[in-house]
Amino acid sequence: MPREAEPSLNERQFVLQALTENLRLDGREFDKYRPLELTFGDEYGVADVTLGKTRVLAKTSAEVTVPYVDRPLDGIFTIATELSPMTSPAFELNRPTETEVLLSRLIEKTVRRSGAMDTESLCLVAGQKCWSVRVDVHVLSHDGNLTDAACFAVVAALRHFRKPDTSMEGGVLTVYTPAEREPVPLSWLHSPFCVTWSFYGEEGEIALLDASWSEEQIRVGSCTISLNRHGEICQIAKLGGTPVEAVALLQCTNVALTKVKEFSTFLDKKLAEDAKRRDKGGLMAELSAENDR
Amino acid sequence: MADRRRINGPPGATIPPIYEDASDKSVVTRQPPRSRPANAIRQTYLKTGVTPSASGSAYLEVEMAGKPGVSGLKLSCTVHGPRSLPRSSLFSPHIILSTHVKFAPFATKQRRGYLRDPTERDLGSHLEAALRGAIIADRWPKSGVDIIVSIIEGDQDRETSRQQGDEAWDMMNTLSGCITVASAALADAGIDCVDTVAGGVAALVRDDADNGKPKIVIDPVPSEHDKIEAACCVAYLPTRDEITNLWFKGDMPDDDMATYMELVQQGIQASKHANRVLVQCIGETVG
Amino acid sequence: MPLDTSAYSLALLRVDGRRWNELRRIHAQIRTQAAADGSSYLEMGHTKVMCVVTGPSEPGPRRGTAGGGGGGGGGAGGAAEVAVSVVVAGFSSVDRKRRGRGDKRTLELQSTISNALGSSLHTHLYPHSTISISLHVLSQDGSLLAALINAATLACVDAGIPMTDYVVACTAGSTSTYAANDENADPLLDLNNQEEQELPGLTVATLGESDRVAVLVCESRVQVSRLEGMLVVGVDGCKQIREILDKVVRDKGRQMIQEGTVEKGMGLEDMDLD
Amino acid sequence: MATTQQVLLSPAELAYLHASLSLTPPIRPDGRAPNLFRPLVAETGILPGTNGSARICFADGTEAIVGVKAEVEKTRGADATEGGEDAEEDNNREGRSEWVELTVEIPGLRDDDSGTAFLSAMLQEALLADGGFARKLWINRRYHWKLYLDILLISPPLSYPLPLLSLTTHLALLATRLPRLKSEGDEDPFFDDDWAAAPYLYPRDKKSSKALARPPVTLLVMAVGRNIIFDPAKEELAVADVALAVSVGEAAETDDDKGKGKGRKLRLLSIRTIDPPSRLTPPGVPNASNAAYGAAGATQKQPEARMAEAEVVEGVWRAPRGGAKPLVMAALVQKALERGGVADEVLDALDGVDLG
Amino acid sequence: MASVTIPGQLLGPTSKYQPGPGTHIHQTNLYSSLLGVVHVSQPVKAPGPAKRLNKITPAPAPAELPTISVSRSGVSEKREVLPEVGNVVLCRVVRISPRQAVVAILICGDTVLDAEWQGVIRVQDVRATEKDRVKIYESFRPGDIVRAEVISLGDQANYYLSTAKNELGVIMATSEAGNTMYPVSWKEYRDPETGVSEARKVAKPF
Repeated sequence: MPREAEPSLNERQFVLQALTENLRLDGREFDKYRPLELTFGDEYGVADVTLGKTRVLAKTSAEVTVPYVDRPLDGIFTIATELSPMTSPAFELNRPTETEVLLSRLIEKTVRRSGAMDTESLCLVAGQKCWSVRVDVHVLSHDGNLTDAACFAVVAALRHFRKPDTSMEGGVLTVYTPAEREPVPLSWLHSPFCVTWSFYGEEGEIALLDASWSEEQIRVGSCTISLNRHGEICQIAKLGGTPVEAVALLQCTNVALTKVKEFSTFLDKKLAEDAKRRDKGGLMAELSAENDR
Repeated sequence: MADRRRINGPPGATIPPIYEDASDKSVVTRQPPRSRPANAIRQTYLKTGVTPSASGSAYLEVEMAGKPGVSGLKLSCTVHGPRSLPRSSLFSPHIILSTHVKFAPFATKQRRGYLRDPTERDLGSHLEAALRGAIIADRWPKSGVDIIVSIIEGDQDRETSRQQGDEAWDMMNTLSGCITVASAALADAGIDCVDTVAGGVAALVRDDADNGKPKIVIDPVPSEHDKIEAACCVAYLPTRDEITNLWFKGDMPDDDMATYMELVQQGIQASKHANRVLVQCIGETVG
Repeated sequence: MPLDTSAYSLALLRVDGRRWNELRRIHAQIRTQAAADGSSYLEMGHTKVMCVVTGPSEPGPRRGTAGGGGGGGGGAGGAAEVAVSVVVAGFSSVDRKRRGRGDKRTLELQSTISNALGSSLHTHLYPHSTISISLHVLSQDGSLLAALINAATLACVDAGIPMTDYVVACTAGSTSTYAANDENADPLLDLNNQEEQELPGLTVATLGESDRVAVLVCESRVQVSRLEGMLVVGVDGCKQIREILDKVVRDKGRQMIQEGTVEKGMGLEDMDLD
Repeated sequence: MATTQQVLLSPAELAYLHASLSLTPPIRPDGRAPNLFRPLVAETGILPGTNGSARICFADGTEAIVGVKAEVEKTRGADATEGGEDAEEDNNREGRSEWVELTVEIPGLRDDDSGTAFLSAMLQEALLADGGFARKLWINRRYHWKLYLDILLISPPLSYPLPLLSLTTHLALLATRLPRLKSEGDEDPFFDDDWAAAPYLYPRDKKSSKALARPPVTLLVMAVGRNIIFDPAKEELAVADVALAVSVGEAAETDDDKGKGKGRKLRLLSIRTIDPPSRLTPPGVPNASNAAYGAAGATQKQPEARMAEAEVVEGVWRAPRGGAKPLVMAALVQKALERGGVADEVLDALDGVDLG
Repeated sequence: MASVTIPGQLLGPTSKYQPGPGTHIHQTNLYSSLLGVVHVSQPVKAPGPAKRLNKITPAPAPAELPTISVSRSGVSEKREVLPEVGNVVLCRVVRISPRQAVVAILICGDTVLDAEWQGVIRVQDVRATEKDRVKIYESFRPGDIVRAEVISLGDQANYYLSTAKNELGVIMATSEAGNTMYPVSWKEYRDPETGVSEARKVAKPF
């Protein structure tokens, strides 16, 4: 298995020295994100997120299946992450690396376990039919901070997604095509986002937001905090690494909250723009049709 | 472990309905009792060199019980190697043998998955033990050989119901077939062996027709008998008179060593029968 | 079965009769197994785990298969690799549920323990080697990660691997559920399974007696304002647990000296063994 | 594969071991008699959350824990009316092998390792051999107990763990209790909450609280030369000519058996050949063909001498080839089944364990 | 005498024959270990070119016995041969480093191998004299075809080869310009078109 090249001692020293002098390689401030961009696909439920050179694509799909026996009233909601060799030669297909497992667990805990989506609303016929919503996360380019980018992409894709409308009449379930009825959005409860801190120094006293790949490779620890804009923690994961003062972690959480609020506004804005773009086309078409008559 | 590489069918499979023949109640879906003598094996067909791309290969068919001319068990075996070991493995003064036994998904009444299940792994271990004794491993240092047996059709009659016949007893017949076919393929591949190993099965059965008196038969077919008390599968080297693998299962009191000995002896007999087929087959390969 | 939390506000007692800042009974043993380099057995209430440490030893030929990952760069770098494997026994929970070794939750546990201990163990002393920690969960009743970390620490002490300090962990929670949105909720220490299911909680691991947090895992939804309270209680709990673990180690050491298994060294006079 | 890791012994060590084990009587590296088991420490009932559990620690430090858990399960295809009258009921108590699920967990090995599959298949086979075990799990015509046996090897696999796992499983099953059934007939079952009233899976004598029947034990037996050695350690297995795993159960004593000498009446339940690691050991080089010992002339002329066939030279290790004579195998089995022999001793020793 | 044998077939007592390839000894008899045709070669013929094919026991019996062997030749050409110590092999250079050249062994003796086996020629095994002045890049280049002798089974992955004999070394080489070159001296190959010479450990042509 090819391994990711490790940074040399010189590189390591250089980055660390710069950090102690309050400088980052790309000149950002410690608590600044790289430019975040979000584009939606032509289809519903496709979100393409770039964060600096990191790029993640999330695609949502839905199908009708049988619910799990032990949860007859819930729909099925799965998030699949794929780190292909395209991202880095260290990743292999069909053999999840530790990075991939941790990433998928984090997204899972942030979005699914925090109850961001109302899975009961996916149920069609109790115990027999339900929607299975699946988000596939593809990492297209890896330049650090996959977690935040991937999580943002998943939330954006899910909120953008529209599932076909259905109706139940006398025990007959009908699924309408988009031509018949306008698809409906998922029942969404809150939007959680991840904010990842990277720690440096002997005691982890230097904390950075949105570390790039070269910064990530030399960090001594990290902490991912997931929050929504209402100030609710969905998940915190500091999985080992150099111990950090408890007080510092509390500060990180507070800063994270302001970042999450920014993300939330940004996503709302983008969703609104996209809705407008689509709606304009739709309305115009309808109007022109009426004019013809 | 879940099969992640394929799109599998839905987990809750449906069972096809089995219709009872209303006209004839007396015919229970039961096979006729064993018609061949207790010391005869079923007709066997063996051929080597069936897979051109492999170093060695063989194909085995065993006639279905009670239906002459219809084949039941169908096995195909390919041998790849000797070839160099992967870089990560350690130095070995011997050939590294790896055996894989895999049922085709359609081989048995119950559909099998594509991933090897514990039964298949277990059979693989038995086969490895049987062959390890037969090959001269130090002739091929630093190399590996893969022996892959595919069970194309299991030894089960479609017409017997599922309740009848415990799969556990079927496995012994399958294993003995695997040993014979792998032995032929090894000879075809030109890997040094001390002898031609072949598998044989003998069982202690109890039939109502014989007033429940136990008797020993070779190459037993579980559905032909009312109850199998014990069975054993041996892998036997005829010229050396040695056993490389012995698998016994059943229930036998300790003061009945004579029956046990007889059972193993009959297993060896069955193996000798299979060996005759094997010798003839590989002899033809050269001629 | 929903947890009846209403009783708490009346008597200030939890379902199992503990007060808010009370730990469950902790029973620990080290050197439980003769064949291993280091071993331990730990009970936190009804959560029971066993740990066996092998190494530092030459890395095996099949590295990286059992997961675990390297704390500090892996065996290839200048430091030992800490390979952790967690086996959750099928009979450990109330309903039997089998987890394969590829289970993501188990992999996450393994990676967390490996990284947490990797930061405290002096792995740089053993380059090109592997310290393998094998953990068995025999019974689960909440605070699993905390129990695993504590057991692994004890076994590493037994194995004689130099470390900065104990890595000790415990859980903390909050009395009312998330939905109750009760701003005055009290923090709780050391959650059992029932509390873990119903109430927000987190797992904290600290380095010895300091306030420095090595592991902080929160998997439930909770208001930011409640985090501080929970964290403080958790860190305090870790200090209590450190005392308990320390006593276990010292008792065992004293016993071994008395039995003559090890000689009482010169430096030991300085330690307050008596 | 079947026998843990590779053996790290030199050809000279192997030759020495083989020679000392072939003596009469054999000299074992740990000084045991040929039919002596390793000393062990055992306890049961260590896990209150299970229906039965046991832990065994061998003197060499290997340790295993077994937990047994039972769950009520609906019998498949049970609604079809079969059987008929209640009078016949007892005869219709058919057990099914799928009611027992057995998993073996060995540190350092993958779940789907074939060695692990082989071990668990072997233990399960012995347990189910007589069909009587599955019958114990019958509740009524619609329900049965599903028994899960989780076998954990705690320590690294220092020796072939089969005897350890088998003995631990034996003890755990002896200690297993199922809640007392309060419902009657084929209604949905409900059980007595009183654990003290729960009957044992293997019923016991009221007075002596000794088990009346017992689960099987699997013994590891190997042959070196003409000697038969029980419970071999890893080093001994490395020079084995043949190794067998023999599962032995205890038969109910009938009156006419009483006179037949002392010891228990045993039953043979299963035999499997264990692929001995000796076949993978490096061969030694005789002095005659070793360039370092003055055999220069011969070796230089034929450098490929390594590949050549050589006759067996006394004292030079060569990995065994071929199998074992049927008579040798029979002798191994007979020895294991001997009345008052090793199996008996093991069962007696396990009898002494307090089943609390 | 060309009779077909199968593994385990008795060939004769060890007092009458010496074991060759494809046979093994069990107790005091020789048995076949392969499916193939029996050859008996008389000791007179044993030395000479046939030597490489036959494996003769290290300590020959006082009276030279005929060697009996079983081979598949005439049956099919599939029989694989492993490189053995002392074999002369042909191999292609895969990559070079200052310490060694990694090669893929293609032909062993007269047999084309089915599988590719990896070998290395270490810098000290390139030539017999002035070993300390050998430079790998002046001896081999990737793509060269080399005749070499197997000196050891080596470690887990590689056979160790040597070219420390006159008749061993590069037998086919391609220039940097891409043309097949011809040897001009014991250490040089020349490109017929550009006329540039390149350094190699050249095998002495027969």
